[in-house]
Amino acid sequence: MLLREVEYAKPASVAEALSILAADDGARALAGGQTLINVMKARAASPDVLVDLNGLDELKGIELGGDGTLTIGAMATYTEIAGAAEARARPILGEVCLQIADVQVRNRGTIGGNVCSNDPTNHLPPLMCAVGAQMTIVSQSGERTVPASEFFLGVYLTAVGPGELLTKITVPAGKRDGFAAVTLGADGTCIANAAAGINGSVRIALGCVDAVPVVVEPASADEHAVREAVRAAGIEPPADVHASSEYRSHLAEVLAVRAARQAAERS
Amino acid sequence: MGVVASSKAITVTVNGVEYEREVEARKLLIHFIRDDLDLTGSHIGCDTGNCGACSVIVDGGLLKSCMLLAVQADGATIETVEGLSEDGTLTPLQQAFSDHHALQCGYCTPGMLMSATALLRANPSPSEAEIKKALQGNICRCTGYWNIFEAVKAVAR
Amino acid sequence: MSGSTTIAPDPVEILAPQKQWSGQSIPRKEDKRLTQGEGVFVDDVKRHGMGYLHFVRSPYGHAHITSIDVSKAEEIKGVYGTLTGEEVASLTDPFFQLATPPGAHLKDYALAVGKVRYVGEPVVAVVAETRDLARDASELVEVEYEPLEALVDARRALDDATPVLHDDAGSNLMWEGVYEWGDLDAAFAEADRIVKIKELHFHRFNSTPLECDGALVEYNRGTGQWTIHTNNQFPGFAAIMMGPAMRTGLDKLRFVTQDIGGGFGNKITSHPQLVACCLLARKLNRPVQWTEWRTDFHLSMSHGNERWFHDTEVAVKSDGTLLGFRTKALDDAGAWLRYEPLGGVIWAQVTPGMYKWRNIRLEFTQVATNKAPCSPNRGYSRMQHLWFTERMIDIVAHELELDPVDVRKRNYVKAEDMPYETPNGCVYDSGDYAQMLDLALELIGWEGIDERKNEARSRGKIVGVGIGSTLDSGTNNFGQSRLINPELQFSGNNEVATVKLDIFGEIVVTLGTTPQGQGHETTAAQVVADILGCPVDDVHVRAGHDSYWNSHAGFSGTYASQFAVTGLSAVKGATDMLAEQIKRLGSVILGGVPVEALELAEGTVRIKDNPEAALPFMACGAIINANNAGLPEDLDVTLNCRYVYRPPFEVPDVERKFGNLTLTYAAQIHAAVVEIDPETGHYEIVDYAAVDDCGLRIHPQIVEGQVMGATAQALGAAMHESFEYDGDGNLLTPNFYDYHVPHALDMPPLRTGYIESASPFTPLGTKGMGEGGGAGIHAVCAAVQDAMRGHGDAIVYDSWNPYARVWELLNKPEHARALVEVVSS
Amino acid sequence: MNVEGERTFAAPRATVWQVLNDPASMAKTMPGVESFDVHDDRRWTANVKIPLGLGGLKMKVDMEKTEERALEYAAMQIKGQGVGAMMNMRTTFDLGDAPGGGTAMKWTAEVKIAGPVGSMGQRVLQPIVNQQVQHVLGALDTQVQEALATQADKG
Repeated sequence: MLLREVEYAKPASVAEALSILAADDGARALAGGQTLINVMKARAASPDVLVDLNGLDELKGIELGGDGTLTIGAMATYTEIAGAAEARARPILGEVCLQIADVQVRNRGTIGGNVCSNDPTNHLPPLMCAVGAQMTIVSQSGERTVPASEFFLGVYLTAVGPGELLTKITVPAGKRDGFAAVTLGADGTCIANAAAGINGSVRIALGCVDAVPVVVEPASADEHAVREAVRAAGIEPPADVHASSEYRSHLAEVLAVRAARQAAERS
Repeated sequence: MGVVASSKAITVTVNGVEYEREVEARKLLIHFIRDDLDLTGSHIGCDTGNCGACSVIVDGGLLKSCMLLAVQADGATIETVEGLSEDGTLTPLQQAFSDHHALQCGYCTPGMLMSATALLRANPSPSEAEIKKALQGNICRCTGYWNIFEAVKAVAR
Repeated sequence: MSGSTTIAPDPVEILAPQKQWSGQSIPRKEDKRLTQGEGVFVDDVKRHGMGYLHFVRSPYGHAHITSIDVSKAEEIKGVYGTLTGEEVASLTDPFFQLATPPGAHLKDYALAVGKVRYVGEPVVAVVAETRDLARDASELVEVEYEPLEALVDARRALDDATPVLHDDAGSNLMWEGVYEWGDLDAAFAEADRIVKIKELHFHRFNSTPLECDGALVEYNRGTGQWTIHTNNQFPGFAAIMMGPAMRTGLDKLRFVTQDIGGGFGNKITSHPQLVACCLLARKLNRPVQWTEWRTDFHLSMSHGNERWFHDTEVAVKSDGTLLGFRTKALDDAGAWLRYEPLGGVIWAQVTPGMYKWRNIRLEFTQVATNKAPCSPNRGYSRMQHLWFTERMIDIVAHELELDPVDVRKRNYVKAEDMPYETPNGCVYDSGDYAQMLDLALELIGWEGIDERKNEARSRGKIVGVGIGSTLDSGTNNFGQSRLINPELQFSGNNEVATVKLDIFGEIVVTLGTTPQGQGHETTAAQVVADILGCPVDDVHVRAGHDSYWNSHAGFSGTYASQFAVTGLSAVKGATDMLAEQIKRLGSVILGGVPVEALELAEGTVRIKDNPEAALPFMACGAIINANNAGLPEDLDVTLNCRYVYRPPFEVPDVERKFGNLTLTYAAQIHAAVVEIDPETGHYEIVDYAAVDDCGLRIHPQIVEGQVMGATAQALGAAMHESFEYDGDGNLLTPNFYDYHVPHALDMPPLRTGYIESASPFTPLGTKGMGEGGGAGIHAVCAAVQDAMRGHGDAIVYDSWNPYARVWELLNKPEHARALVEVVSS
Repeated sequence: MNVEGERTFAAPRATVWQVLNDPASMAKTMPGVESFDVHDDRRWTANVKIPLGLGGLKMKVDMEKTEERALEYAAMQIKGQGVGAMMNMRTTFDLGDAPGGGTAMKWTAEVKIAGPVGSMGQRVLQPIVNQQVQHVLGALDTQVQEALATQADKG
């Protein structure tokens, strides 16, 4: 509770948001706030200015393109994604969003906030990698697109630099996805998780085992190939009160297999 | 509009009453509701957004008011536990909580009631699984939840 | 019982009330306000001009404080003032210690003085105009530390190389005592098998009430009196700790409480923080408000006792008859003795568990470590010991390939043995454990468990089933404190209630208790209404506690499973007095009818044979309070009655460590079915049954609610909750991020059952209850161990079994196997 | 928390050693360094704002070289104090000739963190520490290259 002093701005447009962000390198975008505000309660990190993105319609909305490409506004909440007819084009998205935390958090938390905070236990960073999402980042100097596999740089650190904003996430068509996790109690914090996409090539992303999702691309989705690929990745997961490094590595392998199996079972 | 400031005058409507206050940008909505508006029915049980004792309904959506700044609620319509019953008569849900002994110390109850209220509005006849899912964000340390599930079932159509 | 030197109390005659209200689950009086957000919890109390207190806390597990500079903080506009350890040490004396030396030598103050001994220990208090400002200013307090090596593993506490926390004590040993009853040598000589268990560990957790601690303290300069609005759940204890330390009389400390957001024992030892608030309220001459946040609570408040059991040996006959056991208990008290070393004897209330073995030796050693201080936590000290007892039973069954049900039934104290005197002189009042077990097994579907295991196997899962039997000893005989320190002048117990009939006929009840959701206002009204023969709605029970009312005594409070005995017996006593006075007044007003000819019914006192001749309570109240001219001089009636209930206790025999330590011994037997995913160690409780016996139940729904709540806490503790520290003394689970308490989706299907064996020793046949949930930990441990049969045969050696440990038990059983050995003799 | 690793610099040992011994260059390796102040050749202080993505963590960092064997080994004690946060770090550098030419450096760091940052939990703490240590080593590389360049200019 009891945050440090902070300034607040509620821009009326993305352009305005960008200008405020550019003006002060201590400025941070405030999305759903379901992570950021808690970090500020702990006073572990303290932005100088909060730029509130809530209410910017440009960042909302979920659109399904003719080629099956999904475009999801960075400020789309988990509840909106789970409920949107368009999002069912890539069923895993809604399914995983419904496993995140609880109703209150899902009503406020956003896909953009989830990937930009990149807490190592978050669900969506590995999922975005597995489904081959593209992240659109804008700044006053223009727009760029970064593949999810290059988006995550560290805990609370992503390709979104000072003065930049993540505006939307584009997910290509596909249905054969899977997600598996061992959580602290039902729907709790992930101890380890894995997301798999086998649309064309096989891509599996491991969560909770490093500061960023670890992506492996086994030759096939069969158990042997997946286990081989995970071992080859040579992960050295952090140990914490819930899991030793060894146990986490083991979970990563088991969950990768389960996520791949779930993906393979979908048509 | 996008003016950068460390405090702001906001207007909120809580349980049908309109309030206008100057608030520091850093003030959490729960502190605003409890300390500034003296509506102490909503509680604080953690400092990490886990417990749900501060759950309120903002513009129709259930939220934890400890993960929202008061300034973000400018212009919003907020419902808290104090607004559930009129002239002291318990709502069917409040009555069911009492009938089924769904509260002991009563500290989590206001948040729990707001979550159950939001659920029943969206889904008047939830299954037990749906009830559990809807109450996942509210911690109770007294009851073990079983009687809370019973209370919600009792008012579910 | 012949030939025994029992000091059992004489059975009292149970005056069964008309059962009009008692025994019914009537609507709780508390619920109307609590469901409308109209309760008054401590953080809801506000005063004009109050300042908010924020504690600067130690970032180190163990360090010297080399300097403290509060000047930068005090310079800020809106900061009212600060308090440092040095000031505290000059203004107060150290808190009184219950221990004999070396623990007795501890110098424990409201704030750290010279040294910090755990992460989160309060070092400086800052008071400011707003909560936020107080925290801002506390960040400007400059404290220089010289870090010292931290002691986090109690097993190293007494090594020569280990740093000593308290130079005053000269050692990390806080208290030790040897408890031995019966003839150990004979028992082990008679044994066919001796089961040896190298090490068992009961982990550190607490009940994390959803509301943390807090206070609003006002100081009255004119009277020199403090009014302490707080959620402390044992004001009687807080007062005797605070008064001498603050060099003031207890009547200068007024404790006021209305609603408390859960306590579970964790809100007994907030007296250091309360002293800091009191000193600042006087220093700054303004009300001081303190609210503890979740992370503060986890870091610093009331952890449950962590306990190791080493070199355990169990003497068993080949048929599973248990003869006795010996063990060495090592208790980790944390950095200070705030209620300890009472945990060193409280366990002895249930020395043999529910079993008939008579030969027991337990060497108890309590040490200090650089962790948060331990204090009572639901099931206080008995939970640790009963877990150990149940572990012995299931490990013996596991190793000797006996049926855990059979071993229990063979060794349980039997119904016909009641009242049963344990080897250490406790008198189990009543009960039928075998019948409870049968009920639990039926509820859990024990019969079909094999099919269930096979079905699970076909899905790649492993199912295990386990039993946890536990005692919920209630109503302490504080005389047991003398087994810790013979010099202590505490014994017995008491509780107070007042009942009056007011001028307009209102029946007003005040209690000495500090309920935290146990529904005292409701159950007290039930007892009163039954005796006075009036509707329960006509009985007004004042909410909360105020030590300025005359309705509190030295042991007043709500703790240690006793309200149904101490609280309600006080209510009954006061109401019986009032009933008798109403009749005496009635006999005068109704023309000299003998009292025996009168009865109380329908809110009147009336002539039994002529109910028309009735005097309404309203008239009684009016006559005594406002219209009393002409009443006989010798009519000694006030209609305002105070009664102190004093349970029948003797001072225990300190030499033999022998005596009845609590008045009642409620029981719970639980059964759990777990389903394990062997690939990950992830498991779920898929079925659960809890059977309770707490004697006659005044309000069955409230009793069941206590069983359910304690069960949920046990399941959380067994699977997820633990206060884990790293090597430097940092708490790794300082809030609900990593300290996972059960949520709605975690709850298994639950079936509850009960039997009612009235206590022969209590006025209402009731037994204290509410702390029996530990059975859940025992049952889950037993179920996990059962699942290991044929899968490495690991024994469960820790009370905390998160997925990671279960995976290890399955995949690396060697460690667990190495802990146990069976010797034939 | 202990982290360690090995790194090779495309530079002679003397250059790497020179950087390790130059408080100014070492101060520049701190993440988010805003200003620094050299007391003597063994001790310096830097004011840093460690970038944590969600907002920086301001710290005053005192560094002291506690041990050295020319061209071979150096040990440093680093103490960071921020508002409500605390970091203690003992780090060692072992220099040797890399097989393929250049300098091989074995490094270890024993990091202790206390304060509110800790309450965020290990799941974020350990990766953050790794991140920052990697940053320091990267910056060290830059410093080494700069030193090489300046030497080149002189030569």
